[in-house]
Amino acid sequence: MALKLLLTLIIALVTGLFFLGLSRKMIARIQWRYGPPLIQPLIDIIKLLSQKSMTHGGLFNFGLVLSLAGSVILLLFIPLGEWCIMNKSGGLLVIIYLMLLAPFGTALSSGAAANPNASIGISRKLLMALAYEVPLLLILLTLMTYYNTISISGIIVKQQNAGWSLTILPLLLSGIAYILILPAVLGIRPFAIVKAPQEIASGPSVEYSGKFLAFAEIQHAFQTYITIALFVNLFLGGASNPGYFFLKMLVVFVAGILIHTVFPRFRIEQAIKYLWRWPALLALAGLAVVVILDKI
Amino acid sequence: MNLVYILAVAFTASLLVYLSGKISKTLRNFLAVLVSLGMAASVIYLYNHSFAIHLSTGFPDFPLVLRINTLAWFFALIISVVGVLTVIFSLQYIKNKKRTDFYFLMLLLVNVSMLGIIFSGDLLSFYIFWEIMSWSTFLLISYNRGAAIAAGMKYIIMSLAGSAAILTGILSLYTCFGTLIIAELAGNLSLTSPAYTLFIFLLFFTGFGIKNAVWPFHSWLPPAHSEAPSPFSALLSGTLIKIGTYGLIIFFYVILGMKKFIGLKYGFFNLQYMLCWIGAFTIVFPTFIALLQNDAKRLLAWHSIGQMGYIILGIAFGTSTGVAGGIFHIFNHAAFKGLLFLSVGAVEYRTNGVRDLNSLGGLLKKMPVTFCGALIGACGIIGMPLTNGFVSKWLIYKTLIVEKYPFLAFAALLGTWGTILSLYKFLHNIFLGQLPEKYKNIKKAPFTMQFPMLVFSLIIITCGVLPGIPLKIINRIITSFGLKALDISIWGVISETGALNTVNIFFALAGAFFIIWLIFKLWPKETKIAQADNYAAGAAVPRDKYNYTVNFYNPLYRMISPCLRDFIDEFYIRLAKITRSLCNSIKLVYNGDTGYYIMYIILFMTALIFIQIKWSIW
Amino acid sequence: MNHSMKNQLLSLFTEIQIDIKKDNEMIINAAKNAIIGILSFCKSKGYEHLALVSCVDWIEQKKFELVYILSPYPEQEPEFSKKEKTNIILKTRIDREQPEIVSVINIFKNAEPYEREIHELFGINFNGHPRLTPLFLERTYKIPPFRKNFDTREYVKKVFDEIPFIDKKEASK
Amino acid sequence: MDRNQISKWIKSPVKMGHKYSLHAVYFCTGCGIIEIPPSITARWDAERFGVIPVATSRQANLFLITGYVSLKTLKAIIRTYEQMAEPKFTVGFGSCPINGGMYWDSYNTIKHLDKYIPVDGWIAGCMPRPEAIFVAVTHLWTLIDREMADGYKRYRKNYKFYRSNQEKLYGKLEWPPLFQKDGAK
Repeated sequence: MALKLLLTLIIALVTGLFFLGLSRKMIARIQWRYGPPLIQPLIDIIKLLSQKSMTHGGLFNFGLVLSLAGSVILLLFIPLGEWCIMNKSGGLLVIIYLMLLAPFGTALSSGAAANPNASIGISRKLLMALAYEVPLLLILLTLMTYYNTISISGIIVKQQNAGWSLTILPLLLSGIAYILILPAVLGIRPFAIVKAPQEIASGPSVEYSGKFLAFAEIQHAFQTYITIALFVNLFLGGASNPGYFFLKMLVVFVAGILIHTVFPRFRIEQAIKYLWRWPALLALAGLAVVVILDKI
Repeated sequence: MNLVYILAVAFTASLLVYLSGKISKTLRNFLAVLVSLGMAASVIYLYNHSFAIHLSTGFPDFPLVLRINTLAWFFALIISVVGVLTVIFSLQYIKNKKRTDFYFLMLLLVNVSMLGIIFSGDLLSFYIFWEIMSWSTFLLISYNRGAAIAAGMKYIIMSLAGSAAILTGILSLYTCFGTLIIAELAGNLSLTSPAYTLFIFLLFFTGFGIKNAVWPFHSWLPPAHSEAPSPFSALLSGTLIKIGTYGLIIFFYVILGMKKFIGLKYGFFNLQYMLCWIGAFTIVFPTFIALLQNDAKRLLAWHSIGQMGYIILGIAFGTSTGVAGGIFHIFNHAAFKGLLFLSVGAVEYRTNGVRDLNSLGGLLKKMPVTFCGALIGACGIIGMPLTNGFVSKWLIYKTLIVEKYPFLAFAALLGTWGTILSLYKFLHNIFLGQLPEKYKNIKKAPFTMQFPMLVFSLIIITCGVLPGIPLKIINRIITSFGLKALDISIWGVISETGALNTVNIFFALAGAFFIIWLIFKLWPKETKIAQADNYAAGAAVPRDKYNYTVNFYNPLYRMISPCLRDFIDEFYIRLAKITRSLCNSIKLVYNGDTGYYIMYIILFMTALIFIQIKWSIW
Repeated sequence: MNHSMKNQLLSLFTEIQIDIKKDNEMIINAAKNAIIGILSFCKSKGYEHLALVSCVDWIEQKKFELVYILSPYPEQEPEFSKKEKTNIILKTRIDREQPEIVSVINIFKNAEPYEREIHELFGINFNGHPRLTPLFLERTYKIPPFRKNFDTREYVKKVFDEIPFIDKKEASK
Repeated sequence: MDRNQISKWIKSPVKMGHKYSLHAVYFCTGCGIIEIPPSITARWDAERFGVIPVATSRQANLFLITGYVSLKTLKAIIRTYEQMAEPKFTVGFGSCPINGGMYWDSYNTIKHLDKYIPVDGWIAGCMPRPEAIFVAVTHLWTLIDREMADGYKRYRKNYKFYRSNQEKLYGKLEWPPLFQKDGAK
């Protein structure tokens, strides 16, 4: 049990950091630059951890550790390949709830940093979360009603024999909606409003130095891993062995990065308007279809 | 030690408190705390008893019945605990205000009348105590003059309308069944015609809905909560709204009966399903209004309406987990809403009356205990795992999803995210950010204010981590309604379609937090820096202008504020205008000088004589 | 047309010399107290834009020369076509020992920063100027830096070279 | 460029970490900043050496002072330098920070930057080209290797002298001293 726990954490960290390194390399190559080595995020973390850092008090530390703990906890609930550690306590409902732990943690810690850039950053982060939560909740509810279970590994088992839920016709609408909001959940370019380095001096992490920045980077890596793993588990029928699972995640992430490099950044109103218009309507239609199908 | 003694002693004691106030303030304070503690102790003593006492009043068939069962005991516990803590909190809060004796008298009266409602076994005593509660609340809401009087007026008008509806309901029940005792009324409402049940349903729903601040009758709550003194608004939103829910529960499950209520159909409408939708709408609409408020207490008031939506949704849903979730949420909401209002009260007490979210900030360093209380309260109301809010909301969500009502579940989940945003705004604008100059030398909240907050936080955390304790009592309540009991363990719910295991989550979260905290401490020690030493692109940090809290979610405000106008409130105000103009027109006839009245009499007499001559009716 | 302007000015004001060098530049030399009159007259004539206020230090004649450059906004030009838009350059000389002049701020509001700058760098004080606080410089100077008798080399030697290097000071500790 | 020698990583990861992830403060002083954008975009990509501009001074450990330093800018430079997390390196860019450059006799610019903040590397030239930046970066690597890039240590040790120099220039400073006793925070 403890070994499996440790293994998921290490795999998640390695894949997360690999994805970040890959994204920087791909962005560079698309911009005709040579770009940093793939392990650049690791080098950054080593450097940051060896730097002295400055803190604004107890809550500043507590919030950061809470956000990282929230991401780590979320990892235990999401099945990697076929084994999922916390399978019997709460299922998808608890995942929805634990998803709010990490943003709340960073919000608390950067609020204590008493810097207006950080406050503007958090208000954008929470607004973004509210914006993409509307379609995301609808999609998760469609899945729960369609598969008639609230445990995520149950959904995977059903997908194993009925084929990917992306290919199942009634779930197509919500699948497309999920793809539309994936950049927002990942926080990549068209929706990279929270960590905008030019406008609000990298938003919530304006006062992070040294090891705080390293922890924020690790949390970002976990967050990327979780979002993509959730999508793969729910819609691409999370694979039996981890290798196959990793391949699917890679495909999804590369598509995301291609979008990331070529898009400018939305303003927060445009992002909310967009997210509440098209993906939300699609998700609503998907839910309606599933409910009607269920009633017949 | 039966109920009559409790109520009698409590009433006389509250008068005694008022009189002792004339002698010496400390004696009055001591007595007030003693009375409320006595009430709480007696309620706890009555743990497992369930008996009824018939008191014969003058009239033969109107006996005053006082009874207690697990449901009554559950509500009595909430009322007395919140009552004790608010009395302790207001000792310091009221110290330098005027008319303090009057305040304590009213506070104790409200507490006692609420207990009276819970203990009353028949509808007559229920109604008497209901009236005592209503007008004492009105006097307390309009306690600090000015805008509070208008808020109180709005409250008293709506609650009078509610009491009128309840009174007509009680009378029609009496004429129809000849008895007022709830136990006897229990079964026989189901025999009558559906039209009559709809009539009774509408009457009681409006009556209790107004006190419960359900969506169509919610508009009295925001002004009432924000104008009332903070400890009382904690009591108001902690327990007073729950009395409306108690009334609804009594009506749905006891008078109407469980089987009749589930499929309560009237022609095409399924009333129960409609009630669920009203609950769902009450969750979403006020939470998004709360998001855009700039006054701390008004923000919390709108959240009270939102959370009541969860309770209505839970109770109206009818399945055992749904009702259990709804009732458990009553207990939780009393705990964290009381805590949040007390923390605003402490901040208001220290910054003498400032609760505007745009001008506060940075009080975390000056009032750490109040901040911890507010943080735990916020986690509770959001339903963060490890707090009690999480368990009750989880129960409600599970039934909604398992019973295949996804749109209701979506409304509830959306309400949660709205709560997160607005509660973070509440925490951020008051406690985080830069400390303004004028609050530099604020002291900590006094101990009598911190103690209630600590007790509430303890309740939230223990019920969050070990929900088995309250769920055991709630199981007994559900079985008393005839529903199937939940199979619960000390740390959560065991069921095949998806169990909840809070201790599992607790150990996971505590373990992860501890490990990461260790790793965090492993690296070079971080140095603490002052608040002014902040990144400002190389420039000096401008004093007092370096704090971004003014209208925190402005982009969202610009987008959704036009469609969040409170149509119901405007409808009521228009209604009030129409009645006033109507009354003015009547004033033309009754304009007060007797000459006109004599003329009217003479005219009327002539008319009568004329009719008699013409058609000689008699 | 600017000749008509020139004749009107000559008729209105005494001790004033006007000569038009190129076709779109009219240089007016006037006395210190005539400045306000000339400026308001030109403003009424459509020269609403005070482009610049600058100062020249004639140390030999012990004079400061203040230069006001006015130019009309193209669209408000009454009768001048684009080609013949003339700029007025108004010069006046004030004594160098007590440099005093009345501020033109109530005719042209945008003169405020120019006059503050000249006050800070030349030491001329403008009566009636609301805010003569320092604008650019961090330190205080006995002789305002833009004056010709301010010896920068000597100032640098006195201020910057006095500040010791860290290594030498640390070695000597 | 010994980035991919694993043995060095294992022996001294801290030094290698600092060498191959220099996050530069995006701080524009004087005329040199026009050289930074070309050095981080396609033609002379600085990111391949791990040098990227970051938004705030807190997140940075390399401070490029690009061009002449006027008295007003020096205040901002000192404040930014003190906000950076240790270990931090500064590079004087162009001839003006070295000895005043063409503003050698100006009343408003400071002549020797290292009288006020410690400087680890210099790049001569009146606006050196982007390649010169990479020469400086590689030079900084060797300094870090040989433990000679100790600007922040000198600042901490002689903070009294630095502070007195700064006060000589400005009279009373608005921000409190960074280190109370000599060397302790």
